[in-house]
Amino acid sequence: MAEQTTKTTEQAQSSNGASGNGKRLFGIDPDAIKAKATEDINALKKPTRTDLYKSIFRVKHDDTPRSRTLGVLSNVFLHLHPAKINRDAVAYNYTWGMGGISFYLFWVLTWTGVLLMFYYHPTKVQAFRDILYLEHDVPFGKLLRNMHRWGAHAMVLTVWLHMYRVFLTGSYKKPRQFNWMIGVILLVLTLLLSFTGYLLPDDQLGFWAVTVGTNMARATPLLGHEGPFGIQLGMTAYNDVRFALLGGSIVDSNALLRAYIWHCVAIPGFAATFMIVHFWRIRKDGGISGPAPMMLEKEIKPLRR
Amino acid sequence: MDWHQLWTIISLPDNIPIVGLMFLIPFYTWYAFRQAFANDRLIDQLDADPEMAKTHHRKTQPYQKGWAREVHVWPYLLRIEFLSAIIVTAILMVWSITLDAPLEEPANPTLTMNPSKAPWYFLGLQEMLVYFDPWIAGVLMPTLIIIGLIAIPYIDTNPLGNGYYTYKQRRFAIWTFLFGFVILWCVMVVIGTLIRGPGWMWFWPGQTWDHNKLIFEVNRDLHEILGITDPILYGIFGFLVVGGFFLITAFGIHKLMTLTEFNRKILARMTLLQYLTMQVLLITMIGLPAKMAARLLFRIKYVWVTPWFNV
Amino acid sequence: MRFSRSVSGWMMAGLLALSLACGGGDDAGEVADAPEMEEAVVTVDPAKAATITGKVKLDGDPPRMPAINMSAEPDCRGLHEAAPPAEVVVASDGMLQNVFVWVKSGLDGKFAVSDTPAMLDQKGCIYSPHVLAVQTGQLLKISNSDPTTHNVHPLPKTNREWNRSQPAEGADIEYKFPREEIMIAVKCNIHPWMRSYISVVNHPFFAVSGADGSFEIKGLPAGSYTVEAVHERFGSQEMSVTLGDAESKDIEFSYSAS
Amino acid sequence: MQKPVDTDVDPVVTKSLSVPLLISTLILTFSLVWAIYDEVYVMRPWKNFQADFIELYSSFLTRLKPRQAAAEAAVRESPEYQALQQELDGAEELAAQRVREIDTVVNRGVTPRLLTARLTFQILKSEIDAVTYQIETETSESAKQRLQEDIDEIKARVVEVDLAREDGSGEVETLEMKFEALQAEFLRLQERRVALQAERAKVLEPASEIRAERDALLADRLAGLTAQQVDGLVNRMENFNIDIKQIHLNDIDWVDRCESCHLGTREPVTINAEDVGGRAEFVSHPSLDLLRIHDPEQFGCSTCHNGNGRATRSVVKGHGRHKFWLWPLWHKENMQAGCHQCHAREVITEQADVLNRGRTLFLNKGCWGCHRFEGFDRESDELAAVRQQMKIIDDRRNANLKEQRESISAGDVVEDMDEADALYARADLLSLRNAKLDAEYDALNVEEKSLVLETRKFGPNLKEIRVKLRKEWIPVWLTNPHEFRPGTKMPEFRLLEDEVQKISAYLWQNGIEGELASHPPGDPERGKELFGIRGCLGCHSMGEGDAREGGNFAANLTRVGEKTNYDFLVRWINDPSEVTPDPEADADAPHPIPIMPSLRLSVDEVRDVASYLMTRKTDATYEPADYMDDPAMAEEGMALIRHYGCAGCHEIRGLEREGRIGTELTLEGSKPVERLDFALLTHQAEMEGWYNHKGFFERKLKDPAIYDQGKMRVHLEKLRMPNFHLSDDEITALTTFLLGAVDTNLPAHYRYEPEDDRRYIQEGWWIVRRYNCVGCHQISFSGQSALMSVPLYEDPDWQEQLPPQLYTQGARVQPDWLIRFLDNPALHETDIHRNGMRTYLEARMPTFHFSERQVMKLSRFFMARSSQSMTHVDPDLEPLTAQETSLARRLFQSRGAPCLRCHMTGNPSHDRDATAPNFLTASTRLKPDWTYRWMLEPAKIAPGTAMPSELFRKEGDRWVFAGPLPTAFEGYEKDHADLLVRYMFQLTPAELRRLTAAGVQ
Repeated sequence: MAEQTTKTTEQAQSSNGASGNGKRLFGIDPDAIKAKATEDINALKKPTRTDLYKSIFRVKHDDTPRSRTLGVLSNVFLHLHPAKINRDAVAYNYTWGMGGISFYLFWVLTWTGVLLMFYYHPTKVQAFRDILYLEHDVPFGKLLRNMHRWGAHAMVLTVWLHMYRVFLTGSYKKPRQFNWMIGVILLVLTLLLSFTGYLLPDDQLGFWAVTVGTNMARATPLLGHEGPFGIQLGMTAYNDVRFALLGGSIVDSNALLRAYIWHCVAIPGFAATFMIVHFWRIRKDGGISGPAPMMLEKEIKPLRR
Repeated sequence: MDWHQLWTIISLPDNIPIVGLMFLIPFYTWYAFRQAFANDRLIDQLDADPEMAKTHHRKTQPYQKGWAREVHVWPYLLRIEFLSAIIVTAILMVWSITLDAPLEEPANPTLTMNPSKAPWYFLGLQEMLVYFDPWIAGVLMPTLIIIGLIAIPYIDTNPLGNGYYTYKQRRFAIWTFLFGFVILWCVMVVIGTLIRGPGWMWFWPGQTWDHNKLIFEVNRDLHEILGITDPILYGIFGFLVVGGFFLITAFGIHKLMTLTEFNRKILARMTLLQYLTMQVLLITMIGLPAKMAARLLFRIKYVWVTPWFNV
Repeated sequence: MRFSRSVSGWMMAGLLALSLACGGGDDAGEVADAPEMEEAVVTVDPAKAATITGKVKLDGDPPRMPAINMSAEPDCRGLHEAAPPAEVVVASDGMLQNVFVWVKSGLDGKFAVSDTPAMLDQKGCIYSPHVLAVQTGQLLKISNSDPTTHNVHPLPKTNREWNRSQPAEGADIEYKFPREEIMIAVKCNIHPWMRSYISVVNHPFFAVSGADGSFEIKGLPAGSYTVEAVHERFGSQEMSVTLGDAESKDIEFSYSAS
Repeated sequence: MQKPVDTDVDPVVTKSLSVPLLISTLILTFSLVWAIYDEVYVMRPWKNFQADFIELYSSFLTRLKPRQAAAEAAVRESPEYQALQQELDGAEELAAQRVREIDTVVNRGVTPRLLTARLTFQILKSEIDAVTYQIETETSESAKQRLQEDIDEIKARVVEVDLAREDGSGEVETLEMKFEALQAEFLRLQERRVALQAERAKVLEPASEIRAERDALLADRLAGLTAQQVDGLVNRMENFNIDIKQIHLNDIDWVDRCESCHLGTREPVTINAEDVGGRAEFVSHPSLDLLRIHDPEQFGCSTCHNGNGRATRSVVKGHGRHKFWLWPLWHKENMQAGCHQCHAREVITEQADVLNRGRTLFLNKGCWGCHRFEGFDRESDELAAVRQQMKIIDDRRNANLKEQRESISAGDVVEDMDEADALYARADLLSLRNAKLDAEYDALNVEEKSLVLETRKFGPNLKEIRVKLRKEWIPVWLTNPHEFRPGTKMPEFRLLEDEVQKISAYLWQNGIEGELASHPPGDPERGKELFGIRGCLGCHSMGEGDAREGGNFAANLTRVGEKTNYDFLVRWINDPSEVTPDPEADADAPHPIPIMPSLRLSVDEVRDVASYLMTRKTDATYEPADYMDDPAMAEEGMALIRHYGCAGCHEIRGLEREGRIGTELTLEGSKPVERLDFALLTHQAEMEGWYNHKGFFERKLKDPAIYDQGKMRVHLEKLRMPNFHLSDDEITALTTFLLGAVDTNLPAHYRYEPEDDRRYIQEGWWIVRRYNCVGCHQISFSGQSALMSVPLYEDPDWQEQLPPQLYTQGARVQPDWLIRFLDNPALHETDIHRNGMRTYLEARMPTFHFSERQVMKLSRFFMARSSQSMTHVDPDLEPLTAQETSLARRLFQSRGAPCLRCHMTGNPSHDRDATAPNFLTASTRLKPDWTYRWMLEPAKIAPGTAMPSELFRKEGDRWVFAGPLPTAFEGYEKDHADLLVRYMFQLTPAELRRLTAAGVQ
């Protein structure tokens, strides 16, 4: 392609040179340039034809089924969905969209969380001061923190409702039992995420909420120094499971740091992995479970062990 | 009636999710059961007319011969996801602009907040603390809840209702779940937030949260009530009572399981292990309201007292 | 964007309205400018001027004033044949001298300050006059015609206190009292028996009762006033007087010498 | 059943979601716009504040300008200013001519020439330098030689340079010059330029001096700013950018943004509310000199004012007056609470009058009897510490002795000589150490003795009530002290009838038995007069209601006759420190000394006053109280006394060891509000908005039993704090003090704990406040002494009888004289019924039985206040020549000099109505340079003093006596005042006799 074009330009030059109509400036023919310019403008009228566009969007976006399928399957984000879906699953009233909303909230929380991490130091004195700084100094800081907190509360709600929907539609049944278990683990991780987040502003509300929460850990049987058989196993306030959780006998700077790391790195990591498994199993266990055709009592097939 | 007190509790920014819960759970329960009853009606029809059963697409949603069974994800599914994303963001934005996340005084270990409450979603557990020893309410019960939840698919041998709302076909499962989730979990969260005031005392809505409130309640252990004083004796007595409770409840549940023909059929499909796990889970779940009743009605503190733990 | 024309139009209108609402806001009203006004000096034309005359009586026989013991100051003792009596109560045939009478209230506006200086002399270790009255800002000249040094030490409450020594034949001490104050005691620390009273008034309508107990206040504009008589020992009395144009009234104060 | 549906249209595929999408996108955009609006405006109210401020402040400045311009013009017209202006113009024009010459030469001649010369010179020089460098680093000798030749060649090179002519005419001359010549020319030009500039400055110097003087005159004559300065402010307002005004204290990471709204705080012009349209937030700081001491750049605002310096989102957030902020802005009347956190050591802080009043109330109402507060009863703490130290020293001494004995005995036995020497040396070293320890021990011993004298309980000693009080009076007093004596310090305990009886019984039965010397009655008339003039009214008061005269430090004695008996009064007035011996207590146990001093009255004076006081009673009847002898009652009484904490303030037999029953208040301000027990009023407090420290303290002080309201409690479980019947502003003062008692988180270098002389001032104030010196003397500039309000002293004759003012007493008297005087004001062992210095004063300087430490502290206090050093060395004044002595003596005796008329001369008849101390005492008492300043301008040092001013007038640079001078003074050129001071400081009794014998005075 490249040498061909140069030949044409050389011809243009040699022909012009030969004709020597005297208008050449520095060896470039203005008419050629004008031609090229008009060609570019015309190309712009149909952007989707340009190389640039085509390099980005490999799939053409017309209304044909093939393009619609490819649109989903060839997109790294969208290929979470199958190409086609049960016609009735599109309606709101079946799935209530709770799983999707939870996932969306998870992303909102991750983004607002990362932004908050720019301003937050998990040390005893500085934590509270940073929250004050966020509230008063950082532009949109208050909004950011509120979004993060209310998003968290909303996510807990949507996760519960999602479980509720999955149960009521019996979607945990064969073959999706394992996926239900992953869901329960994700539920617990969400609660832990919110629980560790509660402590980070280092104010009285968070401090005492976490203290009450971790006091329960103190009473773990065998591992807690106040739980049954704990003392017998040599558990004291300084080596039991609560101490492991808090990194100290009371909720102070160590607890703050550990909560910070759990909240920002560890649990989101686990949650993300379990989500991946969760989404994978949804697709592999047959996609959205319904609304499936109803089975009658008499059609129950005998169990094969 | 202290309207101001009621308003302060409800309008507290951190209590919005719980007030939301009080509206969302009933709404979605109604929404689900509406579809369940619609499906049940269709099932009855199909049962009644086997011919129709053969040809019917077996869904309440309308379906014609020529319509596609499956529709493209793009645009039909993605547009509604896009719409829900926008709505959720809008709600979040408005909520964040109007209400501020709470920021109380800096943490002061020497000053205990009264009432000092766990985050709102754990208030159910904190409420259980009133009735059980911390190790049961704090560790045993939560673990059993999680294990119970995980175990549901493996012990629910009823193949029906897989992928559609139905009440008739899964009456037992739905009731147990509603009892566990809505009543024991959500209602207890609401109680922990709105009703439990300073000193974790019971304040009816509209009562002023008075730090100096003193209530007289003397809870005595069961064996004290019955006058058994010898530790070994009441150790065994306690074991017997709890054991007895287990047996009676197990018998009760079995009675329920074999109530209708359909239940018996499902029971038959269950292996012994599935049956035993279900029994243990259900018994401990019922153990909570039983203990609450014992405490609230009969002022019984502990039933089974041993030197290492109490139940 | 396949929006129909109407929808986008509506959107633009909405945005416009929004920006108008929050951009406006009127500017705060102009703060009133405090007027600066020079007080006019009140002048009474002599034709319409009213006068108050009167007497100060002393009922009962006046208390006998002890003689001043000037032994400590031979120079002054030399100037008197007999030791002069203290001038606390000076009364003859029922009339009380040295009573300061002035218009206490009822006047308004500022009055011109007379530029004739008031004179207070120290002669024979005695202040003369014993009771003196000046206007605020009027020049007071204190002279020392004794061979010995005196120190003039007025004891005001609202004016500033000062205490200056004045050697024999020393230069006159000049002072202007800025604030109105009644019966300021003036003493000399070197000769403790010396005592005089100066009253400072911010208008010219006052007088001191003479040997015959009489006093006169001239040049008053018409109006109703309260007149007050003050004596260093017998205290003060008040009386209200209403005067028409060019009217003259005679009033009488009486103290009891019990 | 299924809905009938159009067969060919598939709802799932055909339905469009564009409408809900449109609506939700609109809502989302709206919420975005709202978020931005909320962020930019709603959360930044200070933008409107600043916009308003610019407008209001500019209009105020434009109104101010004409006034200031007029004032400035008036000053500029004043004669002195005009004179200076003419003088300035003359000087300037004189200098202008010479300055112009210099400028032309420098600018047009020397500088251009210098520049060009330097340029070429530097090129050559750098060439040479490069070669010299090579030489230095070259190793071979021949190479060095060759390079040296190169340098010579450069130096010899002839360079053509065109330089400007030096005279500034502007022409250019071209010259050929070599390197050396160029260098010389360059240096010469440099020096010339410097010389010319120096000359220019010298010429202008007189003009700039006068200008400076003129501007200084303008500055101090004109009140406020000049018109030009006002213009500067106006245009600053024009291009004022609206942003956060912030003070950031780096070391404590403290941010204060108060000035984002309070913009007028530090403006040079004083702004009042009405100047800026009634907007109180823009006024300037009420006391600017406070800001000079505490510059906000180093101290910030919220360190003293509290509030949340960081918050700018709203006024409520900024002031921190909301639920979860622990440091809300002080209210206006409690603003001085902020001072205490750094000035915690002081009882008097300058410019903090409300706080000082609060502290003084805490000290003088006896709050520290029940509530421990760091620093208020420091004597007992220090006593314990000192004793503890003494014990340690004792142990160390014994250890040393033991070791010493062992080394000596070892030394005797050992054969080797050197070892023996070493051991003996060791023994000596140990005894030396002990000697040092002994010295330390002695010092502590003195300290301990002083402390024992100083340590005392707040209230009167109740061991002596059998001897002192009338039996029936005690229960009446206990029931309600304020009825018997309104304004008394004794608070009203809410005692039941039987409790009063039981307590009185215990006290009565545990009183010490003892008889008093009986005294014949005195003359009450004379007593009444003495009571009025001896200075009792400095602390005590007589009469009730508006007939009340005297101070309110001590009791009002209107009904004292009903309370005590005559013989006790005589003994008490004679010397309050005398006590009835307590048989049980060990003999030498020192007893605490009461605050009341002894006025050293003669015996019959004491009797007169005592009999006068005995006449002060009403005809109130007292029922008999024989239950006070019932031992059973006494038994229960003891428990009650312990319950109500009486032993916290009173010395009670059998309860000496009782501690304090109240909570400690040192850090009461930082106590979490949840720990303040509002009891049943908690909810009401929250609703009415006084659920904070201020609300709690004010109500508690108003009615201490308020938090018992509604409680069902047995009497003995009720709140015990008694009612002090405080007035409202006393309550505000005490609340301010308690609010300020916080555990500050400011670092140490913020706290005002000086270690130099200022510490003595702090310590001194404690003693001055405790013994109420301000009852008779004026010590702080604002404080009026109690005596000055007594009608007697308003009579002109009695002005001189007022005790001396002590503003700058430190500069006036020598420290050791002050110590002697404070120790024994009579300055005499036997003749004590008079003042040591000012015998003519009727009011008597009392003997306070100060401990050694207290006297030292007081003297240091006065010295430090006038920044004088404690060790005073008598300056050796130039001795008087005989001629000078006779001159001074003649001046003293001359008619014109009234000195001996007022000053005491030792002759009793004259001294009786003298009004100033004897000159003889000057040498041992006064400081010469103070005396010199005093003679010239006494009114400046003590306004209102009897000593006249203008006794001397300035002649040239010396002071000359104003009155007629004796003839002998013609030749005398020296300063007369100095002569008199030297004469006074070298006065001998003989000289004084010779002076007074002349019989002139």
